[in-house]
Amino acid sequence: MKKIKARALSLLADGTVKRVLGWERGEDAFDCSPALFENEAEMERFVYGTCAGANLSKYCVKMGKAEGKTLVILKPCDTLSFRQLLHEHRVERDAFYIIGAGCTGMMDENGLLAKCAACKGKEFAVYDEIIDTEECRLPTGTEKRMEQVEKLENMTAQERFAFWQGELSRCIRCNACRNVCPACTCIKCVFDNPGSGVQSKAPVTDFEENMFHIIRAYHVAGRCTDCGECSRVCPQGIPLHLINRKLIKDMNELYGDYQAGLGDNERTPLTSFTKEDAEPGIIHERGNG
Amino acid sequence: MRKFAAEKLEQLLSGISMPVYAPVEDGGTVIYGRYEPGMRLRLDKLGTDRTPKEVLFPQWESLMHFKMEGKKIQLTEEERANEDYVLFGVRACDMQAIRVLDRVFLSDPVDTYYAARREHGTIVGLACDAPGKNCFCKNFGVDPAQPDADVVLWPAGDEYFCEAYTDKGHALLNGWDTLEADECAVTAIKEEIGKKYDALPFAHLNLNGFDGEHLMEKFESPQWKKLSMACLGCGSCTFSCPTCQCYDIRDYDTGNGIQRYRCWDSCMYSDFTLMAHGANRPTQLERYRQRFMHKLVYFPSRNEGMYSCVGCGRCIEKCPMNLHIVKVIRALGEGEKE
Amino acid sequence: MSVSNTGWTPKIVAFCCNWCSYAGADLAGSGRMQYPADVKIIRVPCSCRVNPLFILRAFERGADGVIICGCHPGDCHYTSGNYYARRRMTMLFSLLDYLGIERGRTRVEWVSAAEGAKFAKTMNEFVETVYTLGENRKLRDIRCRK
Amino acid sequence: MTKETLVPMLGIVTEVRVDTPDVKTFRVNSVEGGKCFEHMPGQCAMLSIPGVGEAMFSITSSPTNQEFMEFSIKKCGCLTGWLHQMDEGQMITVRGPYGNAFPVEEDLKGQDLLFIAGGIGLAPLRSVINYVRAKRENYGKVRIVYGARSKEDLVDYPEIVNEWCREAGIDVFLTIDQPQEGWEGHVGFVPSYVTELGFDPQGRVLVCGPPVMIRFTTQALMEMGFEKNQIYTTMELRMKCGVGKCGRCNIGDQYVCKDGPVFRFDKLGELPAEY
Repeated sequence: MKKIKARALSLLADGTVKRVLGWERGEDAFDCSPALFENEAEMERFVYGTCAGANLSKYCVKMGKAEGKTLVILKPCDTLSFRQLLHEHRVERDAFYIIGAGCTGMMDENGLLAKCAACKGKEFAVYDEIIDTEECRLPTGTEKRMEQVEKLENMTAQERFAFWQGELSRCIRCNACRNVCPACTCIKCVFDNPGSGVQSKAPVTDFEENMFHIIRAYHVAGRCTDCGECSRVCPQGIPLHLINRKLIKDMNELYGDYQAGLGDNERTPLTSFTKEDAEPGIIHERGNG
Repeated sequence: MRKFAAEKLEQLLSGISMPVYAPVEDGGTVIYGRYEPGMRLRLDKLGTDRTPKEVLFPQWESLMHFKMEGKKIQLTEEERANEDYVLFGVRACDMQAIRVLDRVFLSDPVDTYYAARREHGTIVGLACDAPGKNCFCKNFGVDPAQPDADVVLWPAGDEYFCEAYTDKGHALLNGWDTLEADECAVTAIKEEIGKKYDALPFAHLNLNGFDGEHLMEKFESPQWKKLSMACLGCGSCTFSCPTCQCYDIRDYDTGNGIQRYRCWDSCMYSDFTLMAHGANRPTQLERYRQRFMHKLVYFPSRNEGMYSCVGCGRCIEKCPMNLHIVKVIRALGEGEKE
Repeated sequence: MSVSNTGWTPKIVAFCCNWCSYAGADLAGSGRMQYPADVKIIRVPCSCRVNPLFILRAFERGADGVIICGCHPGDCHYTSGNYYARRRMTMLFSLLDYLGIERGRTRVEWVSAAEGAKFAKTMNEFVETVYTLGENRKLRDIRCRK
Repeated sequence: MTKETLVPMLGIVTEVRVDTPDVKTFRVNSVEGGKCFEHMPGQCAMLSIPGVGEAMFSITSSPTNQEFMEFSIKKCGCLTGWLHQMDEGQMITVRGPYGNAFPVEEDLKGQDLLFIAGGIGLAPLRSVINYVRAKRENYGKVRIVYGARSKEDLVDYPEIVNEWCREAGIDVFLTIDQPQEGWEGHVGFVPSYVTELGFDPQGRVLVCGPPVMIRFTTQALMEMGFEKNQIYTTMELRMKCGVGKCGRCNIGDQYVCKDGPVFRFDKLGELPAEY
């Protein structure tokens, strides 16, 4: 994607932007890290390609406080996160120049990323300009987004419990899922707050992992755009996005279709209501008990 | 030097009367877990998802219990480990990591919780017949072909060569049904490993200047800002690292007493040094710098040049944003070694 | 009731909103209506004050069932608190169910200040349900066991 | 010395003295009576209330005191808040002594000593001052500059006025930040008072107080001609283990709990300024 680099260089040169938030080339084809470029010399290491799996929206929260405009490269799914942050007033639109970068599905050493296998589409939710190709507009992946959630729903409660115990017991409480999440923008997380009574740094018992992951997913319910970063970064390979997707699926079914980061309404399903909402008892009537 | 047929390995492990901790699969990841006959051993896995450090220094352990009654306190210590066990299949890098932990926990005053576990374990090392692209152990004086363990195994096709180096090792090996073997075969294996290692991308990093004498120079390097920019401040590098040993001590009110426990902590966390008057490493830059400075400069400065990085490559694999120690060494160091 | 040969009785935490359900519980009490002593009531200003962490904490510390009682939809003292609570609790309980936690351990019920009898009946039912489910093992911190 | 690194011994608070509105001094004995352990001036101990927390405090009493140990503690957080609510007879856990000490038997011996303290910073120095008073023949002139926000905030005021001020060979200079009714002494910050007083750049200086005070005081001392190797200070960072293992108080290649908390200024200059 030479076009993106060239455009970034020219925006940097004419002073439209002060810095570029993009990716930096690393040791090999799959090794690239988010980085900040402030001049042409630094831009020499700029790279955009199939290794750019990381969602840069989270960095925008911090970067928005810097002086002058920041150019940020966002993939279609990343723009949803960015727009959701706009809804939440965590970033200022004026502080950023957004290049919507076309995406053909991101890879790591093991092939297409899981989040790209269930691609949500190639529309940009927010941008100043788009740089892409025809090929980038085709959806990637073949997996239906809710396929695995449905599979779990069809299990018995005991099977589900066994499945999640198996997955969550591997958690090492490194907090990568929380720290990478563009929706997790609390200044002080309840799990870091000694006064909360639930602060903990280690998976002492099974319960603590449960509690952490339930609250983590629940706290972003309605704001989670399903960007899939939580599962991508997990060093233990726990499919955390399946918890978030369950919440999304429930919200869609009970309160109408909703995609965080789309639309102009700042109200999420959990910060709004109708008088005719289903009673909580409805969960007793659905699926397997 | 002794040897035995590779197919007999599981039988040998099952025959050990003590608990055996070995690299086994746990839902897609490989951990050093309690081995039971029939489990699939993953001796092929380099940089296991969880490290053997956990056997000696678990992520969580109870230290003591308190009963509070009015103004009185009653203290009960947690019992120290007292069961012999075997830690099997430890790579040279992880073995060196255990030496690093020894430096910390066994130096005066001795940490008796760690010491008890260390004392009761017999460690069986495993030579790396196929070091991978993330390996860079030799930079830190680790020989992938010669783990510094009680017993060492060298895989060679359909057999394993083995040798015991300590009393504990001999005691273990004597119980095994092995055959006399020729030293030369192992020498050839070691040479082969050395050649494979030399062809790796990070095989020869330049560590000049990573020592106490250049402490301030490295500390003040302008590179840290760029290096740390993308750091999320998570603990995946710390918790995947075989040498990271920082811990926290906390109290938990169980409703019928107070349990004081210790758990791993990470210098990458914002509350690591937080005190009533603030934190002395307020931003991620300082915290990021602390972790790498500790491994590459502070620790060797205190420990006769022994680095607390062992080149296992786990942080290269685990960092969500691909920030890792090789990048730090290259950015701060003096280029490639000739 | 609910005392078996083992002597085990379920521990129930009931979050009751100050304006309706707590008064309902009061009415049940002053009307001498029987409901098990295993129900521990925690008064909250509104059913939407119940943070999901409260519920998880209750389970952590050994509760076997958690019930949230609030004003009937439309009757909230703060006009709309219980509408929010309704959505939140639906989502949370559905998530707990998804993680394999027994559905019967959680419940939401609308109880007005005049419904002392309903309060007693609800609690009796709920204790019964939890009793049949047995001890909460899936959501408990083992350190809190005696 | 407690043999086990992390297991504390039990102590009993035998006296609680209110020093200032936010500082109390606790007298601690072991359960059997007497002191929990011996220490040197400047060393610290980990005190804890199970369930609340554990933290490092400097031992305020002098090792020459054979009966008890004292800790002057300012209320500023969770644990200290709890400690301040304690009554006499309360058991707490104690482990230590930790860290190095002021070199009272080496470098300080035979020297004129200048103590400069601000606020609760007197706590670690009080141990040294009383040690020096007990072994008066080993040391030269003793001068003490001590400042606090107000008269009420001067820790150990009765001891200072009734004992230190009256002792021959000890000069005490007190100052408070703001003018106050009933205060006839000096008013002003410690560093400027030090400049005002003007000292011969000889002997040894021991400084402890808030970080800002330490910074400006050392500047003032340097301007007077003192060398960095004449000045000592004692530091405080977050600590958990107290034995140089948990990694928290690591600055450069030093652990404040084990290699510190007392540092000579020339040594401190070689370390990254992360304190």
